[in-house]
Amino acid sequence: MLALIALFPLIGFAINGSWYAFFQAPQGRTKSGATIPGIIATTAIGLSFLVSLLLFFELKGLPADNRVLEQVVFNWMNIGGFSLDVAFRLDPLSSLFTLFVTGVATLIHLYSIGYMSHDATPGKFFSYLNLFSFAMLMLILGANLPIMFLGWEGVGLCSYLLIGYWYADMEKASAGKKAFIVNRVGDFGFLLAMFMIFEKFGTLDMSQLRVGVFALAEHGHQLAAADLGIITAICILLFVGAMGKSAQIPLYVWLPDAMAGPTPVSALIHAATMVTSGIYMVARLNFMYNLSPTALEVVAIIGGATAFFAATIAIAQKDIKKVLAYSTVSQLGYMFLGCGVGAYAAGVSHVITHAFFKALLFLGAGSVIHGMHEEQDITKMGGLRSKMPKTFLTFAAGWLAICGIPPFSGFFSKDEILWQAYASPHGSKILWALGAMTAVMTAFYMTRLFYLTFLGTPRFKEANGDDHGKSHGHDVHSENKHAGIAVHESPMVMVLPLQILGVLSIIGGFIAIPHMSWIEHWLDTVIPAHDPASLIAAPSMEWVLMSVSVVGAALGIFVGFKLYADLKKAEELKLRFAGLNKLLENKWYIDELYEATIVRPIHALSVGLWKGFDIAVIDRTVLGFGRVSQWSGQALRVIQTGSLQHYALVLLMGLIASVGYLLYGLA
Amino acid sequence: MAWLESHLLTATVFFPFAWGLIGLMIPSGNQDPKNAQNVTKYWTLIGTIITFLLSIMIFNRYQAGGPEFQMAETVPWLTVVGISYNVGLDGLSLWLVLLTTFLMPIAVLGSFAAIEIRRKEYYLFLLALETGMLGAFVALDIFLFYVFWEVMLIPMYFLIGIWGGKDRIYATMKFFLYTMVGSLLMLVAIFYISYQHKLQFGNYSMALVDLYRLQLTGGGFWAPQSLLFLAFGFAFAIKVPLFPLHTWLPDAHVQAPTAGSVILAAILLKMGGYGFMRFAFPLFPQGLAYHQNLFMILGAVAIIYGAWVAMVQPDIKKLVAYSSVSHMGYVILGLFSLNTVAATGAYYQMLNHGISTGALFLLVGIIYERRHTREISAFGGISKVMPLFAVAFMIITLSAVALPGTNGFVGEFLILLGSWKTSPLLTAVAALGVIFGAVYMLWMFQRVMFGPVTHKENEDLKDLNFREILVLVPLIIAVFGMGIFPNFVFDKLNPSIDRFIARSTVAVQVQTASTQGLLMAKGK
Amino acid sequence: MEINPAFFYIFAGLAIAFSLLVVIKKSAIASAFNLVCVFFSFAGIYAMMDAHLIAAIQIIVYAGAVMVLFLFVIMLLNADNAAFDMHPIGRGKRLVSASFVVVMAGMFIWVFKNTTYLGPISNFSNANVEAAGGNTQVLSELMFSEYILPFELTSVLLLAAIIGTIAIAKRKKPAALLNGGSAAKGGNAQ
Amino acid sequence: MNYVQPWVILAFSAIIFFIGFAGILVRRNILVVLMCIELMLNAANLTFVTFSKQLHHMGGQMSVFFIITVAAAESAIGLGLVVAMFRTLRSVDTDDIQLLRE
Repeated sequence: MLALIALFPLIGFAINGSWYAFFQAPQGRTKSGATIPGIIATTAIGLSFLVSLLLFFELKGLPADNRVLEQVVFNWMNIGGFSLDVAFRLDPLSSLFTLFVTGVATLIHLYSIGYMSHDATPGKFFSYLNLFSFAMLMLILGANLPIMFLGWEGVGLCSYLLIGYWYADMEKASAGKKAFIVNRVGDFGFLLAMFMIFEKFGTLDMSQLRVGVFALAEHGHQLAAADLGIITAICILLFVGAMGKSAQIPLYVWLPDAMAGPTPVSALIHAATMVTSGIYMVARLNFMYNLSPTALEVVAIIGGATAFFAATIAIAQKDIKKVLAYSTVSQLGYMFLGCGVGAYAAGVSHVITHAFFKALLFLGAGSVIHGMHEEQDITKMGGLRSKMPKTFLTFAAGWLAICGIPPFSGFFSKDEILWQAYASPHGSKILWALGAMTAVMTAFYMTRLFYLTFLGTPRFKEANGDDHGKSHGHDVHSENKHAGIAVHESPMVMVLPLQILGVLSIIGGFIAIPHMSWIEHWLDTVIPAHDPASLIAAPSMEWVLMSVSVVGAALGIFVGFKLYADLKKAEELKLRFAGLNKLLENKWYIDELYEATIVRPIHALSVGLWKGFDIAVIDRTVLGFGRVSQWSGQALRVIQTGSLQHYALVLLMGLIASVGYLLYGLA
Repeated sequence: MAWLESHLLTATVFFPFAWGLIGLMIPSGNQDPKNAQNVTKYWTLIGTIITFLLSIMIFNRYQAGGPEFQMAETVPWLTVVGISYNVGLDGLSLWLVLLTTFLMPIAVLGSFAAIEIRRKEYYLFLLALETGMLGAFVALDIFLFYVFWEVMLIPMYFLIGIWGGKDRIYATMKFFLYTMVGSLLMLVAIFYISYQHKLQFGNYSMALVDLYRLQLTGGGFWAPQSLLFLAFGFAFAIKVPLFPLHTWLPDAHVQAPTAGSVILAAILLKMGGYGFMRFAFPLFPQGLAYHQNLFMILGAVAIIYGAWVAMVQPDIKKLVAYSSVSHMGYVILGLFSLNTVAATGAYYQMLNHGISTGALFLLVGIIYERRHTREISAFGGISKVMPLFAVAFMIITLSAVALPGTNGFVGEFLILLGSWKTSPLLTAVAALGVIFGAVYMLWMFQRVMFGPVTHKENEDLKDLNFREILVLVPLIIAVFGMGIFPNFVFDKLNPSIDRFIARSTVAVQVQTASTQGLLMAKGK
Repeated sequence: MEINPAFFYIFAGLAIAFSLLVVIKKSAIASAFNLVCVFFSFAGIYAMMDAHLIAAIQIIVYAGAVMVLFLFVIMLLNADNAAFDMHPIGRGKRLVSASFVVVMAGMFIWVFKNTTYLGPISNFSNANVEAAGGNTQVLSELMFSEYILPFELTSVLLLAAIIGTIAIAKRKKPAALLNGGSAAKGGNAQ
Repeated sequence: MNYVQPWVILAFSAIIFFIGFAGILVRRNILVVLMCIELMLNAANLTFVTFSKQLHHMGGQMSVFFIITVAAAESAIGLGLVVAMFRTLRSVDTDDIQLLRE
């Protein structure tokens, strides 16, 4: 039963993939529309959503302290002293993840039917989407680390394939490659962590590992220093993996570039599901992180720093998807901040609410892009409220959710993280301040995005003579020399998922209301909640902080409205801080920095090794040996006269020598 | 049939060559060079398939829990110096035999279109090569092994020298020079240990089971064990090829015809790893212990070095060749880690490398037949014109970068998992290869497959035809099959690996035992 | 050995003298005739040693067949040809060669002289051979019983020699005639 | 001394043998070289016969028989080669056969 969750998308992939590869891809074959492959793919993932739902209720029916479903599919590897099963395990945490992943994925699959309707190869697209879902579910359900790693790399692969989906554009292909390689850097950490775990605990199964870790901790109440060191190293290495997958400093660089993929992909993979797998992993292995304060500190600091840093970049971006991408990086930072201060449940609930509202925002952005005919620059939008009313409304819900306005979903989860950052034993005021500042900035840049896109006046030329659009079309320097854009609302199949996600963004937060959080309760067996007594701040502070963050969010929104209501003022402001603006617009030049310090030197070194060592040293040495034997051959050639008599004479001499030697011995 | 039952190995080994000789007598028929000797290629294909079926019979008869060497045959040959025709099979041989017989039909089918001159000779050499390789894998007499080892060289020499590319003579000479130097040292070592056997047991013997009992003095660089290990290791390391003895490989690969590259990469390189496992390790455990670190370091360096140099190659085939250096570095690292997990991984990695690199060379061959160039810069956007080709290439690329679910992952994962136990530092260095492996493979893939079609010649390339699909499909099935069900291999491999590890790690005990023996002898 | 020393020394002296002449004579024909004389001397010695069959074969095969073959070839190649007008190699080389040869021969003779006596290892004593019908009969019987396989193999050897000689010495026809029209066309095309 | 000692016969055959050898060394005419080979073969034959008599064993004389056969075959082939050589090189000089050198 458990395997079915992952199996359905795999079947969908097999059908769509083989149909595409053998009947659509070859030259001269007819291409299919998006509808049929889309329905196949959506059905597949929808079925696995249903199964997850069923299993969720089955799990719920079990006694609270024994909520685990397991299935061993087959033995994967078995060699002396090492055995590995392909096994799945459903516990409250993974059940939660399967639910929201399959749910959101179903919606996005549905949405893609509309979005990809004009695409040339929808069959390929949907097969990739299904493959991704399969890999993601493997990641979530895997009972041991290698199976998780299989999903981990699998989602990386699908991310690569889907980012580079329009491969004819070299930049998009490069973005895909970059994503894969940066992820591989993270995987390097994950691999090493697995080796260390195996070396230390002799198992890679997560429940056995948990037992092993607890045994270690209980043994002498206090961890031995060596054990602590190993656990810290394991945790940090695992976190390196999470950095790659979940786009944290310093490995976040691939995520903004990943926006080259189709928008549903950005929504599904690069906002809702894949990028949260790092948080999933940390939450999953919380029993280890809890033992190592150092590792937790690293997680929290990197999370907080990423949240802040990415938010600064998001402020200056023009591309609607880039803004959302940096916002995703920033929100992921939040989640790690939550995990890092030990509030895993808060992190996880933020994962879920974020999945709702960020998927919504991306899909909304996709709807805008679709409606605007592939225009992504927000400075060339504006006033879409009237053109795309449904998109506008749902987008607004997402906007309010991410800004953290109560009672929208983002508020609850974000606030819990901020409170824990302040009050948890692992927290500190600095972390809280980072988070709070980020919250203000988030509200600001999201408002900027929202305003520039939907409010104000259109800054593009419209196709059908709407005088409203025309009269303002030229005074904001629209460089669109083309006939103009016939903005249209998206079809039903795209709007429906938006609406569902909109509703979820509004009410989704209620699963995580502080102090009566359902989610915390549900995860209790996997993630033991903090003892309230261990908090280092007075409970009354919670209300203070909550109001501070709400006020902050409101402030951000207010400034945003104020600033972008008059674009000239915004431009002036931009000019006044031209240097800073340039820095932010170019993302702090981090990409260039990596290029100069890592990519180029390695490339140069490689060329040097090839030409300077392989060819110049090794080859020359070998050929030198060859030349020596050639020379000696030339020297010996003098003896080889070719004359019969000479040979016979030499033969005779040899005979005399050898016979003479023997006779000398005799005599 | 009864004869076949009792001489299955001999029959399998010599069948291809005999079949090839019979094939020589088939009249060429048509004089038109394009159609001439068409029969030969089908004849050869059938022969290799029959060999494969024979090896399936071997597979069925091999019992994992049975005695060490099964289906053994011994015929005295040169009894004076203890040489005999002695073949037999254990798990280590079994899978390499299967790999060989599995890849040969594919290599033959893959060269149907590429070889237009001297077809008869070409296919005869292929079959002779198969006999040589199979013989080397099942030989249990160290001299017999040497004979087959050298026999392999000759057809390969001609395959590259006659049907190769522009600089084929240079490449063949280099190939020959390297391998001959290595194998001569090995020959000397073989005679030495045979002589030692006479000293210790009273008669010359080259049979492996006898030689395993030898007690050679070890400890220190100048001790016989160490020197013998180096002599053997040198020959095998050249074959693997281990950094820094690898430079023959890129040239040989680039110049060889497609099937030659496939066999060279997929099977001949395995001869090195196999040699280590069969001879160098169990015979000289103390020598091994002495040189373990050196070889592990070289293996780790090879991984990174191969990956880096592969990254900047302008020629696809050269890139794949350097990637072989990198991949075989893993094998060395795994073998020299000397534990069951890593050794199994290393062995598995040899099979993987055979499948995935063989497939890569076939793919390069396919595109070379269409465009007659292998420069990466001559391509771009091929994915659009050859979608099926792109799919196949993608799958094989993923196997080469060891994505979980493909065969490559199982090997690399086990190697690194095991070698961590021996040397965490080197494992960490080697694991960097995971990153760089992705860099060079994906970068190459991107430059060849993605982007707009920049060259006019590429616009109307034909996608895979039926024959090419037939060539690639078994390999793709193997990629996933071996990635998902590695136990299929492990089940018949584990006992042999355990024996191998047990023999190779007795170093310390043997040393004490032999010194004790010496002391007792002196006491008397 | 019951050989009359006088006859033996005569034959031996003749043989040595004629063989020296074989080496020294400038003309190939002269060498050939001297060689015939050497063969006859040898036949005499064989006969004295009771090796009658060998003596007969020596005369028939060597002095008869082989020498005729030599003479045929010399005449076929036309011994008057300038190509035959050859001198021995230079004096220095001749001296070196001769000295080495003399040393070697001296060694051999020394060995033969000092070798220990080898007793009979079989029962073909003179008396036994005589009783069994004489040298020729014994030898012939052995030839068709114990040595039948090598004996038959000599026929294969001779056959091979015949074919080989024909193949080597046959005058090559022009390639075009030999391979037929199609190959000639192919050759032109290349 | 009414009979010849075996070592004398053997010494005699050695002398003939080395006269033949000397001929090979000093003569450039390939025909003469071939004749010298025949000389050496005869010397060997004599040795065989001598030992056959000495050891009371017929194997020696059988060997002579076979050697004569081989010698006949050899001279036939050798002379064939000479003819072929003369045809291509217009010479029977051993110094002209130096193709091995390159």
